[in-house]
Amino acid sequence: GTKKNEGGVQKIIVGATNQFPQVSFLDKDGKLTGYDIELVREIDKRLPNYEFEFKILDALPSMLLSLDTNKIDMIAHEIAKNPERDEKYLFNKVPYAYWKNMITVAKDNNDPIETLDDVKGKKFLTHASSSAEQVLKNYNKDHDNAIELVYASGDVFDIAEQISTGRVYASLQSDFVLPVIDPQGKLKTVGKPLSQSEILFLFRKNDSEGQTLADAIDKVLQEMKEDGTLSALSKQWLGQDFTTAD
Amino acid sequence: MIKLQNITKSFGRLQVLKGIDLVVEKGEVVAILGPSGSGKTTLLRCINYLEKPSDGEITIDDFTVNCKRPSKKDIHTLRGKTAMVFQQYNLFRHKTALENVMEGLVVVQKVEKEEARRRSIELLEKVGLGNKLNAYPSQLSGGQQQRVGIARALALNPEVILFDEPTSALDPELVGEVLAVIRNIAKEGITMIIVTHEMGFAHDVANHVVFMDEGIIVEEGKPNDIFVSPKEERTKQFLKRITPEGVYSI
Amino acid sequence: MIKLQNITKSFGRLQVLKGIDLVVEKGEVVAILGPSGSGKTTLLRCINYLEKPSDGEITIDDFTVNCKRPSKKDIHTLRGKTAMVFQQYNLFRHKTALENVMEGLVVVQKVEKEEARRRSIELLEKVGLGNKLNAYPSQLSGGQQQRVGIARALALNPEVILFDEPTSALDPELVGEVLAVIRNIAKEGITMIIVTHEMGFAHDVANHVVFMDEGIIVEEGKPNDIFVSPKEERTKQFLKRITPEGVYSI
Amino acid sequence: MKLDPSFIWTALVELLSAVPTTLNVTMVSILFGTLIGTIVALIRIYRVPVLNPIASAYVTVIRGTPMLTHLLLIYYGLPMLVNGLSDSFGWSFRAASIPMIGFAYLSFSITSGAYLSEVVRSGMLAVNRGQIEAAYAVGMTTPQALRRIVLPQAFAVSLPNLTNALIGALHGSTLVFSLTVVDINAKAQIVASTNWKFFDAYLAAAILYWGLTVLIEQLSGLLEKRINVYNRGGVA
Amino acid sequence: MEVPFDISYVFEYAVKLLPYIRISLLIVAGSLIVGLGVGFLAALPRLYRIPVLQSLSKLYASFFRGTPILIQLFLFYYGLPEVLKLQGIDLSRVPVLVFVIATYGLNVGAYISEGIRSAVTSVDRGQIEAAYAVGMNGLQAFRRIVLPQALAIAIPIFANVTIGTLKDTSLAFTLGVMELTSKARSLGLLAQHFMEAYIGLAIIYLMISLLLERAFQFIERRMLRHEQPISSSKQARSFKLWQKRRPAPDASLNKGGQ
Ligand SMILES: Nc1ncnc2c1ncn2[C@@H]1O[C@H](COP(=O)(O)OP(=O)(O)OP(=O)(O)O)[C@@H](O)[C@H]1O
Ligand SMILES: Nc1ncnc2c1ncn2[C@@H]1O[C@H](COP(=O)(O)OP(=O)(O)OP(=O)(O)O)[C@@H](O)[C@H]1O
Ligand SMILES: [Mg+2]
Ligand SMILES: [Mg+2]
Repeated sequence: GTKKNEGGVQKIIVGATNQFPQVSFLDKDGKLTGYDIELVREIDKRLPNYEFEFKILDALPSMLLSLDTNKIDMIAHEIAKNPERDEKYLFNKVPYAYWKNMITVAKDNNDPIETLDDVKGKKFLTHASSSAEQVLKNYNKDHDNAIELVYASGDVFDIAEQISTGRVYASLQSDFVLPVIDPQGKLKTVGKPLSQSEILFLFRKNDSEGQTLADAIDKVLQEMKEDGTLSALSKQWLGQDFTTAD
Repeated sequence: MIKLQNITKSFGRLQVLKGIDLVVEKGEVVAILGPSGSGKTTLLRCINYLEKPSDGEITIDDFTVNCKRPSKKDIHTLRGKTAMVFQQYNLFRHKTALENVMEGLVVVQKVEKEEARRRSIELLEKVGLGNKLNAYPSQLSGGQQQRVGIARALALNPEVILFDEPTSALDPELVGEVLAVIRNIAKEGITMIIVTHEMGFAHDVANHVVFMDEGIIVEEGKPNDIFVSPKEERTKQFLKRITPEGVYSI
Repeated sequence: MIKLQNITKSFGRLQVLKGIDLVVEKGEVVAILGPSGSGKTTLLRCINYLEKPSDGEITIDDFTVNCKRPSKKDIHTLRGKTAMVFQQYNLFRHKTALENVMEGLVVVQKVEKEEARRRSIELLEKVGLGNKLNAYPSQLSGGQQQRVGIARALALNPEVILFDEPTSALDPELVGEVLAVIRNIAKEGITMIIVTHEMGFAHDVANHVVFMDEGIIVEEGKPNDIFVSPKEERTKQFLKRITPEGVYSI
Repeated sequence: MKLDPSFIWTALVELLSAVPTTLNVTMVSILFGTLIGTIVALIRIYRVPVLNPIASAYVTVIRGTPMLTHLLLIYYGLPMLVNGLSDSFGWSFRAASIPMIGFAYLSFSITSGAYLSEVVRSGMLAVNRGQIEAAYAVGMTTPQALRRIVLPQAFAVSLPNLTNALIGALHGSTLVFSLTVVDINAKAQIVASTNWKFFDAYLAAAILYWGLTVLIEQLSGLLEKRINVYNRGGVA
Repeated sequence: MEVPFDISYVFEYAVKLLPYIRISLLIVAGSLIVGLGVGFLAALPRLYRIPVLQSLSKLYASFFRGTPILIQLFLFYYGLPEVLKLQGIDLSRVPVLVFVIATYGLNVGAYISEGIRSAVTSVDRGQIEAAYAVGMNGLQAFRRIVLPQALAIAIPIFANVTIGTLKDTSLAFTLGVMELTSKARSLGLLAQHFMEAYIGLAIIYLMISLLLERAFQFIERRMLRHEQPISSSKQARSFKLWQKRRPAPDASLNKGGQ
């Protein structure tokens, strides 16, 4: 579905949301910005053959559906790789962040929690189609639906509120998302990371143009890793360098 | 006995009744005539307190309401002593003929249901509708509806029945049915006040005729006096207009 | 001259008109009487083709329509020769009195607008509404509305005007206005067929009276013959019922 | 993207489990909405002093703003209010003990109440004035006249509008997902998250909503026929 | 949520939201234009009882009135291009606003077709007969007598549909259209002042709704000039508490209303 204009520059529509603070959001002046957004802009600078344009959508389901239906060409939304997604979609190869799924509970929660086995029978807040949902669903499959999933629609941005008031017990969050969704520090992470996944861009599968683009982006990302741009961006937006694996 | 004293009614600045005095003896049938807008309907509605008079006193038998400041209970008692038959029938549309007649007995007078049914059927038979007990108003002709209206009024066993042009919404051919029923009731000695345009009927049935214009009673008296030799100029004019070209000659 | 031959009309299985034959001479005024449901309205509507007769022939002057298979053009021509005054007036509610009268002239007869206005004003003045040219129907009394309806019919300059109970939707006091206007038109020699319950008026104005019952013409003749000495039993019955107890004596 | 009929079927079956939630939210909001609506309608018809302007303002504001804003305002505002009150009076009650669906009940009832007040009001005004006069004339009190004569007829007159309001509430209930309540719409998104066949899932949801709507219309049609027996003439 | 409520944010946000009224109104206006066209076309087969087309028109109205607009948005935005792609038409890069307007337009059309139908049938039959009686043909009677009156009767329906659509635009954010609601969400997110942002949003919606309502009332009064009796003495005899004026039963909860 991408089209070349006269100069041979190819236009790429990037799906993003405006609801993810520090990653993809509108700043005070109404400008779309954040880690993923600025990263794509940097890639844009380094890839003269491509021109990137953002398309704002409300949540992951819409983004996936838009990718399916050619309305966008790639998604930049802290997408974690997992086998299920890998089967249906194309990822690039060089991660621009690493996502560690940690059990996140209220700050004053002193239950001894190390693994999901310690929270059987509790309510977990999650989003449909998120990678955390996948982790939980996989666990449930092997453990007789031991964890109760509560789905948020992404409309109400109040994970911290729901956990700290005890509406739900916990949620799976990445270490670096926590300060973003919980600016007032009502939550904490416990135990060891349940999983670590690579954060990548998402493309349509079986699409040669998509493959070419992914490869080109990989090359640039590798460069950016080497010249320190990537970790600088991460520190600027996420407060820490999350761009290397443990 | 009904006694109206100085009944006055204004709508905003418009004074519609300018102090009506009227005495109706028990068992009397009074016909009220008068041009459109003269206040006939308003007077009737005041007696039943569907319209609140601005001033005056209404006495039925030994019960008196001062219209300046009546209590809710007064109004209720007054309405209990009167019954109204409307020009547009105003039957309860979602109830059958029988239910229409029973409604007041059961809900207001707390008559036992079976007893109410028995009395209602009797009344409907009296007005010739014994075969229409379970018909809804929409399934009845105008004349039949009005007869149900009359039965509903009779059921309450009121001191006085008020009729506001009971036949003027009817096709000419149905008028007869209703007038016949009223004529029969009159024979039974029930007090009635009837606003009507049917001169022949008024002449026939009424013991007393009242002619109103512009909110006052212009003239009243025996039917023969009023129809044959009215004293007031306005009465003469009116009677001439309403019986044009000798079509109605009495 | 109007000639109806064997006009028949059924609604589903119900035969409402059972072969009506009638001849009306030019300038004649015919009154049609009969009990409710006898088919008077239906007959009138058939003449104007608002109702399609099942069978029969309608002739106006030298133009004949066979009702079995009329063409669109036939219907149009027939409607051009007739005009109707409705019981419920049926004025165009979004147009003023003047526009109501002009509408047919301008749209159907393609009369020039100024000319149409001139003629319409003249007609409205004739029915006594020279001062209501720009009033909307909702701003007119029933009697005034019906007079606009008559002016609208007259404007078309038809061979015949059909009136369906033109006064029965009016308050008793307004009836006079409209009857007076019709009486005047009658004097001008326009052919008219009038369904009416106003016996006095029918007697006064009609040259010819037709009594219908159950879809047939039971009796017809001069007014005096029909009203004073009807031959048929049904006619007698009807006249007795409609003029109860000598209220209407002619 | 291709349609997958077998998945649409699977989705449809799975969505059925969310139907009770959807109907629950719908019915509760209509029931309480009718209650609120009737009270508001009476206040406005009888021009009750003080309450009348408040009732009018309520109707105007609710009808002038989207249902979503009502939901969000209740969701964010009510806890502020409840916790604020608890703090100042030293109660131990916290907004967190209000179940999520409670916010939906409250917010949707408030929304429906405004619309239904107009439905009830127009229904009552459509009842001929003569009916209440006749009721007075046989000696009924105002509450008796309202209950026995006016409201039954108003209900019959308003049935089509009530049906519309019911369907509106059914469709509006799609918003409850914002509150983590899993209705048909939410279930569609969740069902699709196993294989990302969102379109198929939405199609299944559309079929379900459509079916429910048609069912409501049919039932109301039947009811209307029964209730309106008295308006069918001609038997005599 | 412990961020205290601060009224000054309400005004700040309301002002910041103002420019986004444009997008919302654009959607409303666009879908009304589409809806009027479609609605009129869909009403005709049912008014004239054209076989087949009549059933199609019924099906169309039933579907759009029978499903939530949120679901319709998804189906059309993502489904329609796929269907058309099979016909070789590529719509995948058509701006989202076009889809939004098309979907709302079809939705509006369903309500308008019903509105037109009921308005036309409510013009009393006697008027049409009178038109025939003065010699008009069917088309003349429809155009000169029925239509002008039907339009006037339909104004309240149009008003409801318009205001209903305005409120429905609050759902367009799900497809990423930056309209009022979407903007309010991101404003609230930024400083965690959700309450203030949504109150600001409600105020803006209320203002537009009221303005639209006034405008329609004005039009209705003009078009129904002919129904206003000069002297109301006889009719005005109203039962004290039982006033004559009937509010237009409001369809807009059904018309999305979200
Ligand atoms: N469109 C129709 N469909 C079925 N039956 C009809 C229709 N129009 C009239 N009828 C029936 O035809 C019969 C004659 O009706 P019509 O209106 O011509 O009587 P009428 O003599 O004018 O009575 P009235 O004095 O009550 O006006 C009646 O039985 C009536 O029910
Ligand atoms: N509710 C009201 N508000 C204002 N004016 C009223 C009201 N009710 C009646 N009127 C006026 O009071 C006057 C008398 O009305 P009323 O109905 O009593 O006359 P009527 O003698 O019954 O006339 P008709 O013979 O036409 O029924 C009229 O001028 C009427 O317009
Ligand atoms: Mg009167
Ligand atoms: Mg007739």
